[in-house]
Amino acid sequence: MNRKILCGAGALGASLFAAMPAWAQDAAATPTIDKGDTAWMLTSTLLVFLMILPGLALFYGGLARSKNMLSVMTQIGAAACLAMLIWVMYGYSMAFGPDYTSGLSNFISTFDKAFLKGITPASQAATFTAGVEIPEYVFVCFQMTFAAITVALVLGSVVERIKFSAVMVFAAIWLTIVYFPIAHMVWAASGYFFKAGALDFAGGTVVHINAGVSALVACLILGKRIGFPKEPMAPHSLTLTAVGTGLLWVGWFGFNAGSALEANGSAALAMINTFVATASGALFWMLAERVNGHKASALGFCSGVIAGLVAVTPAAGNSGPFGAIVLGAVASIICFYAVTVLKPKLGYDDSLDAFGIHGIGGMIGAIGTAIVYSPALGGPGAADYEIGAKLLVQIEAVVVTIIWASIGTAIAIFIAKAITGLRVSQEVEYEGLDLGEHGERAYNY
Amino acid sequence: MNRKILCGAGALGASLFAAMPAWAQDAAATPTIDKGDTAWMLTSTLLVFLMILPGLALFYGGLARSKNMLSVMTQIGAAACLAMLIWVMYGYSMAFGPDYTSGLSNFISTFDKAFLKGITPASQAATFTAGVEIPEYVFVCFQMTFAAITVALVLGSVVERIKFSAVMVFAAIWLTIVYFPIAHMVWAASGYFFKAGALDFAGGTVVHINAGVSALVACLILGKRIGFPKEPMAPHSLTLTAVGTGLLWVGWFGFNAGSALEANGSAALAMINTFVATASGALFWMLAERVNGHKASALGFCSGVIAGLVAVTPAAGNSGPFGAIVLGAVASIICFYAVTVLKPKLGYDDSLDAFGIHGIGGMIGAIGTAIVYSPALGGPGAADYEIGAKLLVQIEAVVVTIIWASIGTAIAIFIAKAITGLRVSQEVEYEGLDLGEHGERAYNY
Amino acid sequence: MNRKILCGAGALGASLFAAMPAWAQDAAATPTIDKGDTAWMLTSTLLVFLMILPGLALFYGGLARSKNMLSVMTQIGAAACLAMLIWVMYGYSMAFGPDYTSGLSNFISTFDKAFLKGITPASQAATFTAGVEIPEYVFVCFQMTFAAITVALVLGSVVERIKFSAVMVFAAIWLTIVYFPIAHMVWAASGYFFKAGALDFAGGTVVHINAGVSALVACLILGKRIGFPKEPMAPHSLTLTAVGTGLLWVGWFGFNAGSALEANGSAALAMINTFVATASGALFWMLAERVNGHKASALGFCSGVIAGLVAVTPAAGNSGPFGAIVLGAVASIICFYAVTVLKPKLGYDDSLDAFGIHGIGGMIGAIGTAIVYSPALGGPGAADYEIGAKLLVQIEAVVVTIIWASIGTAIAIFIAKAITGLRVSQEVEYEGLDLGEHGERAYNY
Amino acid sequence: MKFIIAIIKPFKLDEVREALGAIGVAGMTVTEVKGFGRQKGQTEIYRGAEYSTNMLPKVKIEVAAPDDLAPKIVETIQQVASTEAIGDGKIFVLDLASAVRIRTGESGDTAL
Amino acid sequence: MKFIIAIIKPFKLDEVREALGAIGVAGMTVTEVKGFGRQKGQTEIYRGAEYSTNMLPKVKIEVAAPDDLAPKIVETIQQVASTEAIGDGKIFVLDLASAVRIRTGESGDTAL
Amino acid sequence: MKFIIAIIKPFKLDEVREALGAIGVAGMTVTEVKGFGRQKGQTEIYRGAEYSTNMLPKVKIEVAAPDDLAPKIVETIQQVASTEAIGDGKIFVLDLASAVRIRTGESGDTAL
Ligand SMILES: Nc1ncnc2c1ncn2[C@@H]1O[C@H](COP(=O)(O)OP(=O)(O)O)[C@@H](O)[C@H]1O
Ligand SMILES: Nc1ncnc2c1ncn2[C@@H]1O[C@H](COP(=O)(O)OP(=O)(O)O)[C@@H](O)[C@H]1O
Ligand SMILES: Nc1ncnc2c1ncn2[C@@H]1O[C@H](COP(=O)(O)OP(=O)(O)O)[C@@H](O)[C@H]1O
Repeated sequence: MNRKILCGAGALGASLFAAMPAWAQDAAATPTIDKGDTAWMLTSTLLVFLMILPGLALFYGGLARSKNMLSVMTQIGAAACLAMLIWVMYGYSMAFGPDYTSGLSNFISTFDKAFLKGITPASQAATFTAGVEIPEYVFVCFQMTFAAITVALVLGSVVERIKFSAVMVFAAIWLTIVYFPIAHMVWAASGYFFKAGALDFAGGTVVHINAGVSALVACLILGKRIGFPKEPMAPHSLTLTAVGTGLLWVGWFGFNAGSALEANGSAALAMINTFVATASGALFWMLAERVNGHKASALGFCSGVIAGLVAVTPAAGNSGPFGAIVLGAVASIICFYAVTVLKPKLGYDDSLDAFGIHGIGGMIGAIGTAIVYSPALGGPGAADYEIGAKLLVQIEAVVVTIIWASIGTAIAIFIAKAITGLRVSQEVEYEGLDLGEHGERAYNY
Repeated sequence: MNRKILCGAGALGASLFAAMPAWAQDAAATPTIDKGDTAWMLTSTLLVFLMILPGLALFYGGLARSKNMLSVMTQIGAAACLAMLIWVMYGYSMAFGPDYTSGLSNFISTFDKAFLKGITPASQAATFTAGVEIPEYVFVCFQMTFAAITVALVLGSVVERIKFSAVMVFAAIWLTIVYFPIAHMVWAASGYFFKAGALDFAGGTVVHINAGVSALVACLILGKRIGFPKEPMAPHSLTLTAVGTGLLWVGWFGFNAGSALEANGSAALAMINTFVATASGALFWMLAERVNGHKASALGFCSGVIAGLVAVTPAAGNSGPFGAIVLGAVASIICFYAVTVLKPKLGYDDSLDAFGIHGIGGMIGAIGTAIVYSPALGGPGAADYEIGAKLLVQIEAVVVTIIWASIGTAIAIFIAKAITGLRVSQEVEYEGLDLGEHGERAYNY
Repeated sequence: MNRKILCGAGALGASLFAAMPAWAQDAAATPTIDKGDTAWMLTSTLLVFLMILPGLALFYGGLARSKNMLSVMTQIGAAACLAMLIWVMYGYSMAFGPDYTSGLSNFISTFDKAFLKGITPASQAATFTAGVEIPEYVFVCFQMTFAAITVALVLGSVVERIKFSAVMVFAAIWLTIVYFPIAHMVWAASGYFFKAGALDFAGGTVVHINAGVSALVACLILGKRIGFPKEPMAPHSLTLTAVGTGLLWVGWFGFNAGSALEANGSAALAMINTFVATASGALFWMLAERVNGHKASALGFCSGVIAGLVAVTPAAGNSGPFGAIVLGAVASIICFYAVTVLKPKLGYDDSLDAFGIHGIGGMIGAIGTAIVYSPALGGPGAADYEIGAKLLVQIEAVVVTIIWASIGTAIAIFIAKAITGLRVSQEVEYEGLDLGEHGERAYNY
Repeated sequence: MKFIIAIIKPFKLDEVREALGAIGVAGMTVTEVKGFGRQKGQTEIYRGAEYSTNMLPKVKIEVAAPDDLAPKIVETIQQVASTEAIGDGKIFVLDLASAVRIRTGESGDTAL
Repeated sequence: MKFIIAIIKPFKLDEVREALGAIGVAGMTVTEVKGFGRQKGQTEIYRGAEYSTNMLPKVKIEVAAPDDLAPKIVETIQQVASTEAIGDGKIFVLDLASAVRIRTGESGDTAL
Repeated sequence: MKFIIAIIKPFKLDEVREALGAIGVAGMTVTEVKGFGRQKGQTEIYRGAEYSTNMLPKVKIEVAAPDDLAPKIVETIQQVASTEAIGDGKIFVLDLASAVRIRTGESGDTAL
């Protein structure tokens, strides 16, 4: 608990300022735990978790062809499980453990809390409010679900052809060299971006840009699915995708409102923003379809929901509701073009558009947050807030994340290739990964 | 915050009396926020939201034919999104904003809080207990989900033939002229029914009677589906309907127990009633089937669950558990006859029985609440409670709501017709609205 | 409220010691209710409930053949509803009502709280911490969901051939003579196992061993499905099974972390253990498949998740995270052999492996808890904790439960047989219970 | 005997079945198929990927019938299933060498 | 050569396939179909709407076979698939003009 | 006229359809079927229960064609659908007695 409060000054405005806990060291009184906060954070943790196994598995799985359904779900589930085990072994310590005294502290923490050393049910973790803490195990769990879903998101670009074993190797390496460092940089008080004042309420950079860019790099190295883009590869069940969309939206409130770390007005602001930015994203994607001469589609609705959610993630507690609505709309429209115009032009095969939606949407969100944060636009920034300066900080964080994630992903994928061969045989790809990799069929009606 | 406490007298009995917040003006001490209440209300908001996108979309969608599945889900999702945006623009202010000084205050509030003017993360909203408040954003979100699900419920009678664009126009108008006024009348301290002492714990009148009656009027104007009732139109996936039923039940606790606005004994009472009334409704529908010479069916189970939930909504905190059990049973049996005997006789095509279950069940619930509220029957009413007087109040609320909703719906539907044409072409109806309206298929196995 | 605090001594260690509330009689100050605890327990109740209707219904239903899908879902749903009604009628009183003065208090409570007599929104129930209570209605609801899911779990071994009416009769009797007594013995302060110091944090014995053993006995009496094991009976939708798995996992946190009865560090410990033991169970089942020359399968993943969850249930707040990881792995591997090697050898037809996973996994968990509880292994036991002594206590509880459940199930099944005939006709079994018993098809694509 | 195969629009199935029942056809077998022909299908678009497969859902009816009833069957199907819109489908008639009722082992016309 | 089409009850498929394998049938093609005939279907009721479609799930087996093996195949199917209950199904035999194995281009009996 | 039935591997469907279009086949009907033959299926295991059904997903194409076009069709399918791996499927040709277009009532070659 050797970190300084960075932003404990004013009451609410300031508590919204930073995106992760300022550990209370100097607080005069012993910090107390409010069971209301604990209750909300336990709930938020589960909400984020809900996003993974039924949520993302259905969203992604429904978009895949039925012969690969189980493969998608199992890859997501098993990668998430692996992430949890790695998290308690050394991930938590790497991201949120005690600081190095050297400059390394900008990038990772020490391994002193590896295997959760020293943590008991009585350990506490700070929130943004001086004197208010939550049980550390809750914080460990909450952050664990973030690590788990982020690695699962990456898989969206490589499913339907990557080997299960390759996923497992990739996940372990990628978490270690990409996710833990970036989480530290953005959210830990000693982290590079955190110190630079980058705004990332709930993980726009750490989760979405990170996952989206990694997904792009991974699918470029892996190569296209056989038959892409000539052969029709229609989603096998948009019904399931829509269910997944709904569950992702519900769970995302744990992500965004949970990132307040307290059950307070800031969490409520994050919640309302997560409602309206998303609603706006959904409707504007459908509108973009109409404007471009197509029918407003169900998949468009779902895609707009996700684009809105992604964009509002860094802005959740850093925007007013109407800033959030605009942000959701803009992100949705740009993602629409990224997915329907840019992708076909560039010709890469990001199977489920992990880059087109999480990557692009995350960038719009990260940069847009600097704008909607302004009090002139209804945001919670201080009166003397300068958009320009913050914009530079945000862009720097985005660019560094892109570079870091690209290099890290390339390394992780090449190691996975060396160990496992990376890609299933052509025969298995034709027949489907469900039978070829798992020996099962998803459906036996 | 210019409203008087209406019912702050006794401790618990009184706090159960009314169904919405009495804004604390005169409280001596500054009202405080308990984070436990905030945590529960954040959670409750999400539970209600869960009812919409996966919940209702699956419940209704499973009952539709597979060629219309996406259309049902998209109409529900997009109408809910539109409702959210309208809510933050002017809906919240119309329903719960500052009062008019004229008699208009019986029906709507002023637009002074339009665009959530003046609301910050520090704003507070009252609960039923003097001195206890919750963050206003939480209250805004909680009530927003009610508006969103109510308009989605109406669609149950018109799916499989109404245009997507017509749904959007209808939703915007209907919310404005039907939902916001009735929500104000029932739940705002200055509202007509509220002042008359009508009991509606969680929205039996506002949500269910309102939606059910509107659904009936809408489908009468729209006309029957081609082939109805001769052609078989079996539910395409009762599995999904059952999943939706389960999610609706789970989410309904946010609706009912959340309407206590605090994490207290009243919420707990609402919760247990929502369990047992529903269990009773489910089993009694199946029993009604058996008594009528049919097999006890899965759809009967699901229908009974919904009927029980609808009936217990106004009574949730206004009944003892055994009153709730009886209420659930009675509502379920009457809805059974409404749907299986009355509807075929009258011959209207309420595709998914929005009227037969929400409308009829809502009326039974609203009227029955006056009865089960009696302490003689284990209800929380005061010792001198008079069933007869309250019955009249409840019936008045029901009748006014029926009339208001009917007229408002007719207006909204006719405007939607003028603008969009209302109904898809015969060709699209044959082929399915998924392809015709959205250019997609739900399933590509 | 006539029970003594059994274990209020130390702060945390002791509060983790027992698995159910020590009713505060002697506490000097009046016990207070923290709304944060209430919020968490309301949420936990819903999480457990989520496990039943969408959760278990999907998990089991997906494993069944499509012709029996609705039958599985309806049997689960209706049995759970019946359990709720019986619970408020006399089940709660039998398990947690006021004590008998005779030795009978070891096995059941009096019927003095039948029909929830005397319980109001103001009634309180104790937690593990002296002076901290929750609304009694919350406790009634929370425990109600345990009863409901346990009887539903039993059905896993008998679906696809048992009559719906037989399920209802069986459920009523089984709850009365098996579940309520065992719940009392393990969790009530006057209960036999509780007094002996048996560790069962969240119901490993009461729920899983109990359900698993009963399932085995029930399917032995009922007999095999026609065609078993020769005819292929592949799961009709592993997709749905995976969704059910995810929902079960999410809901299980209500089960395990909710069993702390407070939103505190103990709940957080239970939560992290429930994450990692399960992740470990999932991956180790897939590993066991590979080691045995098969492909790592999606159903293996799901089975491992459940095995891990079952095993960690008694240990949730009684273990450190790494003890939980080992426990999950061991249980998963042993269940793998039970299901894939032992069952075919013995030749019984436990349709969905309720015994192989819940029974066996529950036993490993119950016995393993005595081991991982040791502080030497990172568990929360006191410094002078003796594994050997506790092992004996745990084994005694397991053995007694096995015997009690077996006899009780046999009685319940034979009564159900006498009244209803127990098994559907051969014709209905061929054609499917959906059509034969409920007059519906699950799917009409 | 003849073996008649008709490809029709799905929503015409009930009408055709009733009409055939009315002229004395006691049984038939129905399969869901996809048809490819002059009728153009809807274009489906998923996130910008356009598929216009021209594969439309159709229903295939198979009826085995005595020689004398066959022309009447063909005529009935043609009339009832026609909407006069493109894509109404086809009727194919093949010679049927023999027919057996599994339950009884009967063969020939009486098996139908 | 003959082209044999059998409509049977779904749960008989495995038995029939094994029996045909035993008499030397190396391949067949199976389709899920709905059958309409004398056998009455279950009545389905959804919220009071009764559907008694009489359309029952059946399985269609198609086997191409040399002329000499055909009678044996018909006999085998008839015996194995019979439950002596209504709805057991039918066997139809058509003349097969020619057969080709795609992999090799072989034709005639050797293609089967 | 001929009635041509081809059983092919599912992923070959698009290619075959295009090739047939190129030689002037205007329509066809496609059914999802399960094939049983020399090709061995994947073994599926569910919690220890092994099913190696040898039933593989295939696609059945049915094309009615004038006599003169039939050989060309058979040849085209054989060439395009062949992967030279076991399980590529079969082509069966039956005589077609008559054909009717439902929309117009036309019959014979012009109906196709
Ligand atoms: N030569 C053919 N062989 C087999 N089936 C055919 C053939 N031509 C058409 N069909 C079937 O008949 C259906 C209708 O044919 P189409 O050409 O679209 O319209 P129409 O029959 O009105 O001319 C097709 O969808 C297909 O299933
Ligand atoms: N004339 C027919 N043409 C084609 N299929 C038929 C015909 N008659 C019956 N079938 C098929 O055979 C099945 C069984 O026929 P059904 O009359 O019910 O019993 P049975 O064969 O025992 O007399 C039907 O479900 C249908 O699929
Ligand atoms: N005698 C037959 N009658 C009908 N269909 C057959 C027959 N033999 C094979 N088939 C079909 O052809 C498919 C391929 O046959 P198979 O023996 O596996 O390979 P190949 O055609 O390369 O020899 C089978 O899956 C089946 O659908």
